[in-house]
Amino acid sequence: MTLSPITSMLPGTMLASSDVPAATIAPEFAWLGWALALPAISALACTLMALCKVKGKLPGWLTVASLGTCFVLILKAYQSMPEGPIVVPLAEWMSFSWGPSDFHSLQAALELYIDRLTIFWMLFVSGLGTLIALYATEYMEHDVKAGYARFFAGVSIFLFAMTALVMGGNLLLLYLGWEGVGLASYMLIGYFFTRPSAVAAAKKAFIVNRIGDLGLALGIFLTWRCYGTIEYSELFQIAGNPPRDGPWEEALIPYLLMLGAFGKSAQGPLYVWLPDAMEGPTPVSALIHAATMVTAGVFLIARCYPLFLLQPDALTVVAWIGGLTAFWAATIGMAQYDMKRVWAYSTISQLGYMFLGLGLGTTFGACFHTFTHAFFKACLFLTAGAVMHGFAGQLDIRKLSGLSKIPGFRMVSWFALLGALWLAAFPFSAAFFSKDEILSAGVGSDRADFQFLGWLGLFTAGLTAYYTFRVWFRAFAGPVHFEPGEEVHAHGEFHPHSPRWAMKLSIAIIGIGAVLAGYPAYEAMFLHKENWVQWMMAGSTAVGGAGVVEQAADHAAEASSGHQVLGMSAHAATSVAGSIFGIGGILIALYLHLIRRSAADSLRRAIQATPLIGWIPGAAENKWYVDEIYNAVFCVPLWVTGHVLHFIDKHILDAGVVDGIGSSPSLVGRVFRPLYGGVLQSYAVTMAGGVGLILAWLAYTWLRGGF
Amino acid sequence: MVKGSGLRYRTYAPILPPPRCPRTGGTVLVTPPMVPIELLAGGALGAAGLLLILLRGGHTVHRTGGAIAALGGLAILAGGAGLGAPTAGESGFSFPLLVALLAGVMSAAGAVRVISSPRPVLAAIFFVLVVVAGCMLYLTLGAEFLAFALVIVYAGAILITYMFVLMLAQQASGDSKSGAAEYDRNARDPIAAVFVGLVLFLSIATIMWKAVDSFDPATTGQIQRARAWIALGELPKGLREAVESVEPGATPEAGTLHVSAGEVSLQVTKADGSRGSVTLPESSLPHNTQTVGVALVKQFPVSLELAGVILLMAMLGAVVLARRQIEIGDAQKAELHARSHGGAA
Amino acid sequence: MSALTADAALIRLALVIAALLFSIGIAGFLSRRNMIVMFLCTELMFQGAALALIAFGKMHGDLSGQVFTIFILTVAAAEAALALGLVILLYRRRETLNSEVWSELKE
Amino acid sequence: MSAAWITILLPLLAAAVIAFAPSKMAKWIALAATGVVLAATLRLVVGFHDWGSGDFQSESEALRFLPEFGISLSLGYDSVALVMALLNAVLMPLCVLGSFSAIKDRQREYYAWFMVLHASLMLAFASRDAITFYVGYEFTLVPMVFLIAIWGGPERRAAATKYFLFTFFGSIFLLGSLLWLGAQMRESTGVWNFDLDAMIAYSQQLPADTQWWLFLFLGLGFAVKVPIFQLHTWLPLAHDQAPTGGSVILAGTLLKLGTYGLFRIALPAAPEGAVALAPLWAILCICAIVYASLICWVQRDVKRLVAYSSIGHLALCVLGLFAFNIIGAEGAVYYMVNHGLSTGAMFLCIGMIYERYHTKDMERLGGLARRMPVWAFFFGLFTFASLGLPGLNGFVGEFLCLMGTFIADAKSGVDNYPGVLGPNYAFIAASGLVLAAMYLLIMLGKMIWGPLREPHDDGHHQPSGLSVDLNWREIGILTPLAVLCLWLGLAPGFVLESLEPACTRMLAPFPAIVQAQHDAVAAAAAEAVASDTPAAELIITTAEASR
Repeated sequence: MTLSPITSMLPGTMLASSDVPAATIAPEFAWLGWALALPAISALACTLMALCKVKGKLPGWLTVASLGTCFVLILKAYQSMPEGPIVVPLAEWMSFSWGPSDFHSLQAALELYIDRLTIFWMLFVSGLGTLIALYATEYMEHDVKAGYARFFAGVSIFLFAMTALVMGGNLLLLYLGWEGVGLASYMLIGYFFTRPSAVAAAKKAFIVNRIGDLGLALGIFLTWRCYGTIEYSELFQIAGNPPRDGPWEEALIPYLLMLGAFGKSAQGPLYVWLPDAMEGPTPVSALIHAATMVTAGVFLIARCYPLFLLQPDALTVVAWIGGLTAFWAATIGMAQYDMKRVWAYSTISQLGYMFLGLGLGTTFGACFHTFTHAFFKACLFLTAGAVMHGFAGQLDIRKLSGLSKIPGFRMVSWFALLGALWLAAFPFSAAFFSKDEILSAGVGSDRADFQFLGWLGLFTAGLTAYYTFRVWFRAFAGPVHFEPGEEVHAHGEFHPHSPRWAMKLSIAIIGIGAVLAGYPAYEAMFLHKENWVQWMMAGSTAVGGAGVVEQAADHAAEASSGHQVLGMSAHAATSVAGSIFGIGGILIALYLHLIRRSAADSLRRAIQATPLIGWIPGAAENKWYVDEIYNAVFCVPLWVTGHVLHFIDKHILDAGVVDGIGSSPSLVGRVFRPLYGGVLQSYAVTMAGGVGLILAWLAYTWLRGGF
Repeated sequence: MVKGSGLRYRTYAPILPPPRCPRTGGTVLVTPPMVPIELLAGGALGAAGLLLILLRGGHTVHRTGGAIAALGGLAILAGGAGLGAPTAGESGFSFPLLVALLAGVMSAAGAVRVISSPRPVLAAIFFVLVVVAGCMLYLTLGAEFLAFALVIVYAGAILITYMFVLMLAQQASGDSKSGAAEYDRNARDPIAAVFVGLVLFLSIATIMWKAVDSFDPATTGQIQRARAWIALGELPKGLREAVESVEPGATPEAGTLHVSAGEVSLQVTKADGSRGSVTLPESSLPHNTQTVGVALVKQFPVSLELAGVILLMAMLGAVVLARRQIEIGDAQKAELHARSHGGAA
Repeated sequence: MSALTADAALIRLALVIAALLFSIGIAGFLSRRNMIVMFLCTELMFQGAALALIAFGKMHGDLSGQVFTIFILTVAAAEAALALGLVILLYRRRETLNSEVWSELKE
Repeated sequence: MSAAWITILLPLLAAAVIAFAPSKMAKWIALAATGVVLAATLRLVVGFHDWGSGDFQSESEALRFLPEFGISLSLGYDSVALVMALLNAVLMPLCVLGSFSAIKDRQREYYAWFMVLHASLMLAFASRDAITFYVGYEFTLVPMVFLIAIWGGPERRAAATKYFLFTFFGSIFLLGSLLWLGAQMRESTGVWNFDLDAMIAYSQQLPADTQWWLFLFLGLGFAVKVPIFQLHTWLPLAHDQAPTGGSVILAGTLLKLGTYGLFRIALPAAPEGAVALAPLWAILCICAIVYASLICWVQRDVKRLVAYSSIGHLALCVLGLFAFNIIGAEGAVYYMVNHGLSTGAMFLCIGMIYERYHTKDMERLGGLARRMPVWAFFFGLFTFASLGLPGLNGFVGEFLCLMGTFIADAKSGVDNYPGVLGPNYAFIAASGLVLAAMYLLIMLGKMIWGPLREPHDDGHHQPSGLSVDLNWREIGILTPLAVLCLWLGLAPGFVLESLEPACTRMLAPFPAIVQAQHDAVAAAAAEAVASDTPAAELIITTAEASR
């Protein structure tokens, strides 16, 4: 299908006109199974090496090789794949059938569902995976003797799980990948397992994700209940047929799936694990917690978009959660001092934008932003990693300054600047366009709440620009000054050691990728060709589903009926406002953090002095105390309940009831024991008592006319 | 959602057993045995009193309260038994009954004191009271011989033995000085004891009480008289005297006593040698001692012998037991020896 | 007629008193610890039994009850003789009449 | 002589031999015997040709040793029994291996008792006669009590006593109901017959209320063994005090006797009662899941923690059984196997730690990944297996049980398998996923991650003469389990297919009964609502209350 760029900017038309084509079984694509197998193999190999305590960089190179091959395979698939989606059966996994109809069977085979969305996602997942693995071969070298192999085992497991998640042909495989990436991130966040903070962070990440996974699992159950299948190829064909089950079940599906997505992508109430996840090594933060894994939520919603379109209210919820999370995280990010934490909050915020886009109906915008974000955020993290690597783990922007003037860090600094500009959505950067896609859909909407979300997003863009450049101006610009972090090994004078080729190479490639990520937009803008990303979206599940067109149409229509905003089209308005906000934020940062750094502190002091809002800076630095609140509301009560139950179980149920019953015989015995103390009379008592009872019985029967 | 409501209702209701379940626990209702209310009340009251007395030996308040309760229970029992006559005709009252009531109360109270008095000697003395009261009861029941035998044997023989033993024991261990011994003052678990006693009393007394219902005075009286007459037939001397009192000089012919409902007649040969039958008057009915004697020697001679043997054995046994235990310390031996010598000198 | 009912009342009274004596005897035997008093209590029980026998004899109008009472007297006498002998014996052993010091029956 | 006989008689023979063999030889004889039994069981699996039909495949001539009472020793397997027997046969040699260094004194008795345990378990799984099943089921008590009471921890006597009395209490109900059923059969048919199939076929004819009582008692008998919520207090103590091998078999196979008994006897013998009581059981299971998880959270003793966790896991398994549909049933059976493997493996791991440090206290142990990475790897693997990570075995059973519960109601997708549970149950039960993750990860965090913590008394010199990290024997113990966990997680297809006919056979009577109940209640509700009798209010209020 070909759309003119302008109409292509309107998701509504896209939704209304598109449809999920039926999938064709294509066994000839079985070689794509290697994309799944290679990471698994390298994972096993690395695990074995870890167990056999293999010294040397072998595991690293093995991983890089397998991931690279993966990437090549995906490229091959990209070229050779047909128009419509294909299903590649690989093997049996779980299959039941106990009756004739669909509802009498539960089929979950090891199979791939390949459409353009899959390819699109796999492209940057495997590509970035390879590059970051390459980067890590050097970054992790200083513990070649300790956990090198373990690290790469984790990376390989992650890639395997992510591949299963994206390419899997049914929701159960997606669930497998979903939990698999959770495991990988658990392993990698807890990589420095002697640090209690790292262990705690890993635990937190897995548990919070498990909450989301719970929603996802229940969503899968419900999907099966309603539609009798969990295989995409059938599901999206029959989605929208009147469900065989009650209305509430069907209405619940998208909300439960949403819960899973929020957990994995750190949205809404479940975002708390991502900042702590920065305890992991920086390549992990770049790969898993910035570029790929956290976008799994976006992928889930894009993949199951037809189910969401059946419940427009669910999409509204998604939009709200996304927009608010974007704003919330940005406010926290403005007050952090740890570079990686700032980038972490910016990740949450950007993911919020993506969900906002999904909620507003422009999956294209969301995926486009995912795409660009993957690159520039990876670039930012890798540069941060380079700094961390060079300055012995120092990331506090109060203790680093003017790095761009230090030889060996210039290139890093400029790429950091690139990433910062992109993150700040500087005009005509890639992120500028992708973000524009999303915000214009909101600003140009008829619905007041969507408009509000749009403007909130624009304002958040300003905040983003501010905190991004706050970091850059503080750390990379200004007078040269640094203190090494706590990981300093050498005594005496500290010399920052600059990154070598592998790190520089991957940074460079990813930076260039970040630049190129904007190319589709330029194309669409100036050459008036179809946006490549949109072309990738088209014909995939991300843009609608069979039989949902009419529900979708009105939602999309009210989502964006590109009417006039501020006298120009929604797009133009958004672009202008976006650039104004962005540049404004940058200028404020420039003044406060480069030109007169003292002003920032005096401003802070001024705010703290003012009575009503004096608490704000401290609270923002403490992440609005969300963790503490969660602790008090959820963990502590459960923990107390656990202790109470343990007490009940041990002392009341076991020691009380059970042992009480157990000791009752001996109690009865204790009653009669004195009668057998050997004293004549006690025996006489029993004897006489017995005689008495017998007599009584005789009398009784006799009087009742017995005998 | 009505459908939903039905659904959820279903998930909970069947936890209960299905309606067709057999009714369990519906055991047959037991009608309590009809113990006469007098027995129940009196027994319970008396038992309570006895318990009070026994529980804290030596404590006055308890003893008095207990004694009152026990007497109350006793009164209920005796009154219920003696006055609440089975066939409450005009008035079931008579002089022997009055005596019997007094005697009964006396004996029961005495018994209570026997088991409750902290000093064995008192106990023994109260036992004498019981025996005497029992003797009175026997008299009212028309067992004169036994009545006196009882007094003689018990009060005369057995109790004296007890006294001797008591004196031996008590004086040997210096209990008499310091009031009663500890083991005399407080009873060992009186609750069990009184409970057992109560159970026994209720069951026995109930059976006996009911047994009296089948008492038919008229026929019993006739039977008694008939037996007495027959016993007279066994007594040649008494028979001769009886005949003499009616027909002087006549001698009864053996085995011709004929007892009929109306009169008692027997063949006699008169003084003139002519044979004829004589009707005996009520006055010549043999009295209790005679009849008992007859029963003993005629009906139960073997048992009589056995009793004798038992007594003999007992005597031998007592002697053996006692002898074995007489050991004389060396000092006493020497003393005896010296005395004998002194006697010699 | 009245005499006869009086007889019935008499018998019933005697029986109740007999049961009472027997039970009190039992209670005493179980609750007293002085061996001599315990034997007194057995004598009480004998009393009860004898009284009951006589009362029933009266009730059925035959003499075997009284005869048996005579045997009871005999046995009681014998029992008293032997038992008291034993008591002396035991007393010499332990210098006390407390029956609880004799607990060799304990297994 | 068929392989089935070998699996039962050989361990007994081995026990006799061990009892007189020199103490050095005991463990080797035991190992050899268990190995042969494993081989024999595999032979059975290979020779098993009834995968298609759920029927029993008879393995031996019925040995009628009490013909006048119809009690006969006849061995036979359906796929479920075979799978359970295989699980037992796999675990046993590993336990024996695991006891090599742990058991130092009275070795002969130890291994002899172990062999007896082995034989009785095999008998229980193989017997097709109610009485012989009961004999096997009950006789496991004796060796287990000795294992706990002689080689157990400090409170071993109390643990053994409680274990014995508690389970015996349950077994009395079981035996009572079995005998009652036999007597009823004799009244109707005139002959004694304790053949399981015959008994089940007969008791399915009984009226509903009779079946209600029958299931109440049968279920009570098995519930103690499982153990069901509130009947579970013997379990933590027994697990905690038992020697490692004992705990493994206890968790791995003995508890499964309860669920297996439910599957094999209680459910098919009294389907009406099962349907009527299913909500009660389900509620108990849900309570157990939450309760056990929360208690696990605050445990300090890692062995107790695992013990409590298996209470929760088996509750989920029983929940799957009471879904009355094929997914739930297969999931439950599969879950039995997986729980046996992963929990057994965890107990083995803990035993290895206990041999080295003589403590199971998580406050005194920690950060062991630094000192013993290989052990840490295995422990982590089995932990994730038991918290149901997809790709590992735990997930399949857990997922299927939950799904079975989820779709088990009148309007569920499984039209020809309606159930009496449903989403309301599954939603709560699924919270177990999160809770399990919580306590298991807390355990992992304390045991293997974090700074190294070792008890000071014997931290560095290993009194047990064991290597710092696992030695080859221990690796050899854990590796097969790890492989099985992975394999069963990635390729459950074969096992599930083989289980399907047996489960279908077990479930045969249920759909009709459940449907009838639904119809009856719906009709009652309809007419009650139509005529606003007090019953109507009752129903409405019940609905309100239950919503």
